[in-house]
Amino acid sequence: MAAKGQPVNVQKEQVNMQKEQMFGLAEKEMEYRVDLFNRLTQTCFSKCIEKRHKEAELNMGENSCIDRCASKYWQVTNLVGQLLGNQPQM
Amino acid sequence: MAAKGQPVNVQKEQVNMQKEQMFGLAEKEMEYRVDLFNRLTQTCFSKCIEKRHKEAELNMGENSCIDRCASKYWQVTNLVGQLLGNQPQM
Amino acid sequence: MAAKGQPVNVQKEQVNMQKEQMFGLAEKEMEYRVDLFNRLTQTCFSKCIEKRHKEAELNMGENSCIDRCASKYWQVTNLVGQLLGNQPQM
Amino acid sequence: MDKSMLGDLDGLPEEDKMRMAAMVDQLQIRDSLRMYNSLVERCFTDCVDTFRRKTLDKQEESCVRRCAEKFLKHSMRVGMRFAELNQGVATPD
Amino acid sequence: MDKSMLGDLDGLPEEDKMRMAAMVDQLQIRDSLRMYNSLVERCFTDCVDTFRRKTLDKQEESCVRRCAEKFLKHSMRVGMRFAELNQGVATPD
Amino acid sequence: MDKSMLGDLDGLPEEDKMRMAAMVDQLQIRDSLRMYNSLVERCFTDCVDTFRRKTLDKQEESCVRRCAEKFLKHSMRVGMRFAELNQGVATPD
Repeated sequence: MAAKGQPVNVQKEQVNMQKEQMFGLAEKEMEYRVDLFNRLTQTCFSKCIEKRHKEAELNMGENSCIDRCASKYWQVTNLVGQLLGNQPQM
Repeated sequence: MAAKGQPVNVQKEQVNMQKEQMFGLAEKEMEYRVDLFNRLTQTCFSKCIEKRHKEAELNMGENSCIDRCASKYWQVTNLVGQLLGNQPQM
Repeated sequence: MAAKGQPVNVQKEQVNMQKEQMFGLAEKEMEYRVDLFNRLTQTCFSKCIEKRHKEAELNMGENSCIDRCASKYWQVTNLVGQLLGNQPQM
Repeated sequence: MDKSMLGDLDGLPEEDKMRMAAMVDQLQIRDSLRMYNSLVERCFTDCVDTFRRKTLDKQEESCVRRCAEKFLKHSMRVGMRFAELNQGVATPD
Repeated sequence: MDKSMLGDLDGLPEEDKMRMAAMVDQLQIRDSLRMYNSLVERCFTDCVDTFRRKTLDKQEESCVRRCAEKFLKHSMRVGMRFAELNQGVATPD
Repeated sequence: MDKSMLGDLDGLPEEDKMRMAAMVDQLQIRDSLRMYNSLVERCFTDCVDTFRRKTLDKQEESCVRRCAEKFLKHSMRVGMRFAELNQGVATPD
């Protein structure tokens, strides 16, 4: 905490911060992908799987519904991503 | 890790912790405001916007619904905050 | 940042990391319990409490519904935990 | 959320105990604030459905009050049951 | 989420100010990504209900577009109201 | 959640690679625990609707078992599709 110590501290802090930001960004990116996967999974379960749960197996109709649901969800993600990219702010 | 080192470590740790707690508190406060904004946005979208999405524009009815919804949501936040403040514990 | 410094850094980093992982694990475990408690609370409120909120008191029927709901929710947690424990992956 | 829910800090070195206690404090603060937000969202959703004015009418306001009070009582009761279940206390059907 | 929502950084020492700003940046990034995910989930849930093909049909696609546009406009409007309410601005009924 | 989902760690210095791997581990633990909680919530909500007793009846219990099994199978299937979509694999309609 000497008179000249402050700027050095600040500089060192700045370097640390850049690294922290890089790791922070990587973390947010991973969290985003996990969140996307979980929402896709929950949403397609709601859309495709019969709520009474009479069977423990997925039947053929449910399986193809899941595949199409995942594919359409992915498409919506891309579509919305394009729209957000064209936004002036977000 | 010398015999006398421990108390100094603990003391230093304590100072660091107070700073960490201050930053932690600021972080929680910001998370709270973001969470409040997002819940208000989602809730008023559900209450005011027609789900079939026939138009890309908000019509006049939707716009005034949004304004009133935001205002009422804010009021509920204050009202519940008062009730929680009067609670013996939370 | 000396030539021989790197491996020592890495080693020290490894020790720090083990400690961080221990704290990280404790944190996740606590978050898990808080999340469980909050979901149980929200779910049983939805199942047991009449939405019109005519009264500020819980009536006898609601009270016994809450007790049974909590107990059943706990059972489901254990049941699903057993099933997940027997899973090849999760 | 009750502090006892978050487990036992005995047997740790002083430094770690302090750090753990700080972590518990942080989690409690976050949880209280989230609980506040989720209580507001739920009671708003249950009680407010008309948007002809920008202030709550009497009926909506008292619905919100009752909803919040009920939720807090409910939450306390669930907390007691949760503690018992955590400790494996058997209770009659 | 608007940066001004996150409070005032004046009066802090330079080092802390930087750390606080970095924290705000991290929260904004997380919030933007979550908002993206929640927008996708909502518009998918509102607009997509048939699973006879694995690509969106024209109607679903335009529903998603309108839903997303509407949500962004809605979100901006709520943001303005939120800022006013935060500052205690009175507005007519 | 699959570890491969979280991206490539090649090319980083050893120290950062370790830190990144620890971060991935932490995220996986958190995600597994949340997934456990959300599975319980969903199957409870779908299967349990009567509160005349404090233990699950046979029907509720088998509904929960089937629900959980189905969810896990569903989740694995979505994981495969997700990986394909991430890699841009084209599949028939």
